[in-house]
Amino acid sequence: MLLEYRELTQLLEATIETLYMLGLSGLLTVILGIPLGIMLFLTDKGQLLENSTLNRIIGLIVNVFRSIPFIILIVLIMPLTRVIVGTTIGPTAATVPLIIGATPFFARLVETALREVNKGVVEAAISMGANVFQIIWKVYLPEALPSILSGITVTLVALIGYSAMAGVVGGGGLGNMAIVYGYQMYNTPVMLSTTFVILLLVIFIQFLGDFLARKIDKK
Amino acid sequence: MLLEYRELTQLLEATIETLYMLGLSGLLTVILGIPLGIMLFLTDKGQLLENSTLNRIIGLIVNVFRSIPFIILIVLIMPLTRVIVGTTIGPTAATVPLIIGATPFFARLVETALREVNKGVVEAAISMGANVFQIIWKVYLPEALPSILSGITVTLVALIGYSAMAGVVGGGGLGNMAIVYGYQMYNTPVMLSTTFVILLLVIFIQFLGDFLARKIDKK
Amino acid sequence: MIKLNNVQKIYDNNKQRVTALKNINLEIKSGEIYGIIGYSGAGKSTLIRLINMLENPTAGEIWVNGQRMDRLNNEKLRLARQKIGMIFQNFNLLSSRTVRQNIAFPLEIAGYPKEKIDKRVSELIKLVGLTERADAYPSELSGGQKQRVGIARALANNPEVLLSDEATSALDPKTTESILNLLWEINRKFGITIILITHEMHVIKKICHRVAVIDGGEIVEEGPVTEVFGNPKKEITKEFVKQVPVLSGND
Amino acid sequence: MIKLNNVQKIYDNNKQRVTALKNINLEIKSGEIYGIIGYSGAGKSTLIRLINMLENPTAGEIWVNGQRMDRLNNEKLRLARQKIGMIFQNFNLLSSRTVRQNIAFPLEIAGYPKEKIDKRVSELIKLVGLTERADAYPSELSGGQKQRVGIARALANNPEVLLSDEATSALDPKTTESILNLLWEINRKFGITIILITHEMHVIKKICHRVAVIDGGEIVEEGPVTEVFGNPKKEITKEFVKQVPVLSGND
Amino acid sequence: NSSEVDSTDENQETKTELIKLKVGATAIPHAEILEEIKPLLKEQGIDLEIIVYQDYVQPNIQLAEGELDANYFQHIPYFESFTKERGINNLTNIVKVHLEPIGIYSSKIDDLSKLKDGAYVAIPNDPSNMGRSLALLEKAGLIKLEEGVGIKGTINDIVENPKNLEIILLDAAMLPRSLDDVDISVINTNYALQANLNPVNDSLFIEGSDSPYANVLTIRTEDKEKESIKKLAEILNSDTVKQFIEQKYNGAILPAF
Ligand SMILES: Nc1ncnc2c1ncn2[C@@H]1O[C@H](COP(=O)(O)OP(=O)(O)OP(=O)(O)O)[C@@H](O)[C@H]1O
Ligand SMILES: Nc1ncnc2c1ncn2[C@@H]1O[C@H](COP(=O)(O)OP(=O)(O)OP(=O)(O)O)[C@@H](O)[C@H]1O
Ligand SMILES: [Mg+2]
Ligand SMILES: [Mg+2]
Repeated sequence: MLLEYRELTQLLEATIETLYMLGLSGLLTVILGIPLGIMLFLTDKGQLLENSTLNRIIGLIVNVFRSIPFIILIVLIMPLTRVIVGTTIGPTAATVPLIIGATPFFARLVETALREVNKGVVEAAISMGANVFQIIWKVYLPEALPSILSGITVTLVALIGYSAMAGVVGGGGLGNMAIVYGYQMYNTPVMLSTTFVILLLVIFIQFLGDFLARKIDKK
Repeated sequence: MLLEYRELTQLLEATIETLYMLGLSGLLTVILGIPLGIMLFLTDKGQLLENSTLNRIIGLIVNVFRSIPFIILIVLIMPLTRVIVGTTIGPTAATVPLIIGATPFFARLVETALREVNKGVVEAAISMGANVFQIIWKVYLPEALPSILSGITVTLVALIGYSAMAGVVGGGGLGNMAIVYGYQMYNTPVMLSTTFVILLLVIFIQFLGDFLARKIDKK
Repeated sequence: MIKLNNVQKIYDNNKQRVTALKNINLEIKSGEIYGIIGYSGAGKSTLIRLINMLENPTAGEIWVNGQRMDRLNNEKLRLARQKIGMIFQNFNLLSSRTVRQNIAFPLEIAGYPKEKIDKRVSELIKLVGLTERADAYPSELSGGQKQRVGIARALANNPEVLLSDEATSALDPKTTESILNLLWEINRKFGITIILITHEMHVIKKICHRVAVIDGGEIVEEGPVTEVFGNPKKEITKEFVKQVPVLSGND
Repeated sequence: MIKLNNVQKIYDNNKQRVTALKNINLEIKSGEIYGIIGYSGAGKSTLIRLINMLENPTAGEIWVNGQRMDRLNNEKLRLARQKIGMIFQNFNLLSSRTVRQNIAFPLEIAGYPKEKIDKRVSELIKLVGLTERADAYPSELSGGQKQRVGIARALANNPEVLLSDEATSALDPKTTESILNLLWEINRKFGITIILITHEMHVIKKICHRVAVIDGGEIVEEGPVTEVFGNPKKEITKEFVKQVPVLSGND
Repeated sequence: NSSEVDSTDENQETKTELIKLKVGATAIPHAEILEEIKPLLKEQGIDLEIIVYQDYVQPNIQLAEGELDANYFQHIPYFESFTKERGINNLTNIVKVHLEPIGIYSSKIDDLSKLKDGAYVAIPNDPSNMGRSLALLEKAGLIKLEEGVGIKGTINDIVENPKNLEIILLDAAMLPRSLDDVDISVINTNYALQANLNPVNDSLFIEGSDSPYANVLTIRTEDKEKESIKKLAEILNSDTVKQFIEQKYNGAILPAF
């Protein structure tokens, strides 16, 4: 597995691009996905903010964005991307569809995690006169944190997969390098070395996620 | 949003292809992912079959398959696909990489679900002299079933997304139709109508998943 | 202070209808310690869960402190609940918080400043004898230790009403005694109203002013402890009183 | 039958080392009903969890029925455990199973045929008075009802040893009485060995042959109930006995 | 009108035993052209199955391995470098069908001389189009590539870039969509057409008819003499196809025979 010097610097660059896209989109996916997942869960039947209309609307939005094939999503939200980032191409622009694609997915994982929180503990908080915000912040989130962390891990890894398609809009990154320079140009060393770097990244994320989840789990 | 007659029949065909790929790959992903997830969980530290070597090996395999960009995965496992399906093109052949791509992902969700099972209940089963198989079958799986069901829902929706890339090996399907005939051919009605059908599919899957999870949850 | 008018509670989950409470009428005065006894499944827990509206009554009125609880809007209900402490039959501690943090929980909710919380929590931890286990998580505690955390938590915010669902069931006699003394003292000093479910008749004997006997979702006998225990009318009450041989002598 | 030699148990989770049991020596004969009392956190639950190896001893030997439990391989341990029933302090019922299915659980594990399971389960449900709630899920049960399911489940497979961790703490006196009678009867008829943690001294009085007092992880006093309760030597034992005014008269 | 064709197809299918040909193609214009000749082939006893690919690698591999009978998606330089790189030697291309000149477009400037220093230049990210675009940029005098890289050129092969152009790689179909975000784009004709750009009027610079990039029908060498393949090749070079290309693509795609 021998890479030319040029390919090595390209690999480094692609790694940085991937880290950049992953960091930015991961962060925003988590920031947006948690409230969305909370809303999905809390407006559901029998929950604190039960509201079937709102629940259906949020559910629909989430499903719409999960339904659109990623490339089509890129195209459809171009106007939005241009408003937010100022351009529709490049790594930063690629994060917009990444975020919009991953957030609904992550929100579903958050929803599942919250559903597992012991009902009795929530009742205890209610009986103390906690408001909804406090119940979310002091009960649901900390109690579901190990599961949410697992969800973040899974989402980050999925984002790495998605980001391979960022090449479509000039986002670059490891996945794109693997596909264009490795697969399409039939350069096996490039294909394997990029995949290897992705693997290292995945292992690192998984390790960190597992480590934190275990550390945090006091059940 | 007007489709020509030809496009309508194509849409129908693509829907059938997607349903076929989704059904086959979904079924096999669940069948393979549950034992894999169980193994991931049970060989972990402090669990029933604690075995750090095995855990690391399984974890690595899972991570490897999650690391490979999907298109590259398709190419890499072509020899395997040919052995199993007899050909590397067409919807059936496309299910092989779909399964291999989705199984590790689903296995992680299963792992997370099992981690949430009340430890006391597992202890009760242990104290009765249940063997590992019984503990899995009669405690872990039924107790984690609502979460596992949510995981299946998320995985099926993700599979629909992956299957859009099945076009690479002539798998067809809705996602591919949206990309080739909608995106590449600049046919907005096709793009929107295929996405709409995918949306209907996603909503149906989500509805069914939620319904069953709620019905089954006795906590 | 607390008044229940014709309260009814039916659990209905398709498969089976369970009438947990039927036609409950009850009045508890401010500063009273009110005992509730009854067979397992009689409806005791349901009854006290109605008082802070953890369950909605199927019919009837629930008054606490002059407020009709089942008619309050969310915000008012929340504020009303902050004045009602509750000890749960199965503890319901936050698994992600240590003993100290669990006890601080209601104080955080009520918005106390950090130093005040710390001070009050340390006080309570000492009171329930958990100083050594203050930084342990619930999963590392014994049954009785968890229960004591639950007690400390319920008392933290100096509630006006305390709902106690078998608060001493997992405690040894000595610890039970000290907890009862604690409750009794709080009641005397601060006039807190206490509603107490228990299966230990000596607990009723020791600190309750009045007692109600619930059977099959109905209050079958009710009155001052001395009266009800001294001269039980119903068969079930006699059954209970029989279990307290201490009574005849010790009171 | 059951023998503990120099058993020690330390919980060590980085932050804090808790010595739950130190140097426990104990012998319980076949067919005995053995009571364990002690303050909250003394180590009672830990002790009985060592007997069926739910906890590993940090040091010492654990013998049950002539087998060294802490040295058995998985398969043998499994078979040994099938003969040890356990009632948990916090019930540990399967939330996905109804009352009936929970009680059937150990029988399924032991591999009984369906009809036999059905018959035995119906019998047990009747025994613990849950006929009407047989198809309810644990989340729909009252505290005492859950506890009764736990009791029925522990007895289902006719164990040779029964480990009972505060099995009647959530039960009213009458139900407690009937459960105690049940245990007593099983003990007499089938010679089952019972180890019983309780905070209710009258339970010890009523059915135990011998009793051990644990304090701070050590057995401080041990012997036949009449002896220990009649002539308590240690301060702590006196403390406990004091709580049973019934004793002097009723025995 | 295609629906009518379909229904007559079915009638015929019941009568005669058809020879099946599986042909891999990319969507536009290849699959469209093949679609057009489907009825003609049917008359000759050939049932054409078109498999549409999103990807430029698989059609050759599938063909070499016998999963396909022919493919029609690539131009000669791509075919040559692909087969050479992968050591595939059982493929031949038999007929040139059409030419899709690649061109430079812009929504910001109307002449290449107005291109600013440090301008953004978008080109396709698939290797075959990338090399071709770089060659075109070289031809337009914007950059200089390393000697002899030919079609294999990548951005790494740029040796002179006097205007410090920022080259951005995009999915070919994305190029017209992001015209507003760059200064100039190198766009394949098919995508330009679909985006309502007129290659003849709107391009700032375009490949001439001397372009070596004619799209060809590729088959396995051993099938060269097969009757059905010959018929397919023949019809692809027929007047019907010529007329179809000229009418449908309005001069943006040129017949190459
Ligand atoms: N997993 C654990 N990690 C750390 N400490 C523990 C753990 N489990 C129990 N302990 C501690 O060990 C001691 C003995 O606990 P144990 O549960 O045996 O008490 P107990 O006698 O059953 O008390 P109770 O009557 O309150 O149930 C307690 O101080 C408890 O906090
Ligand atoms: N969520 C529920 N759904 C259905 N039935 C319920 C539910 N909760 C309680 N019940 C039933 O209502 C009745 C009263 O329950 P409750 O918990 O009030 O009893 P309790 O008097 O507190 O008994 P215990 O002393 O055993 O705790 C019981 O028969 C119980 O099974
Ligand atoms: Mg109760
Ligand atoms: Mg205990």
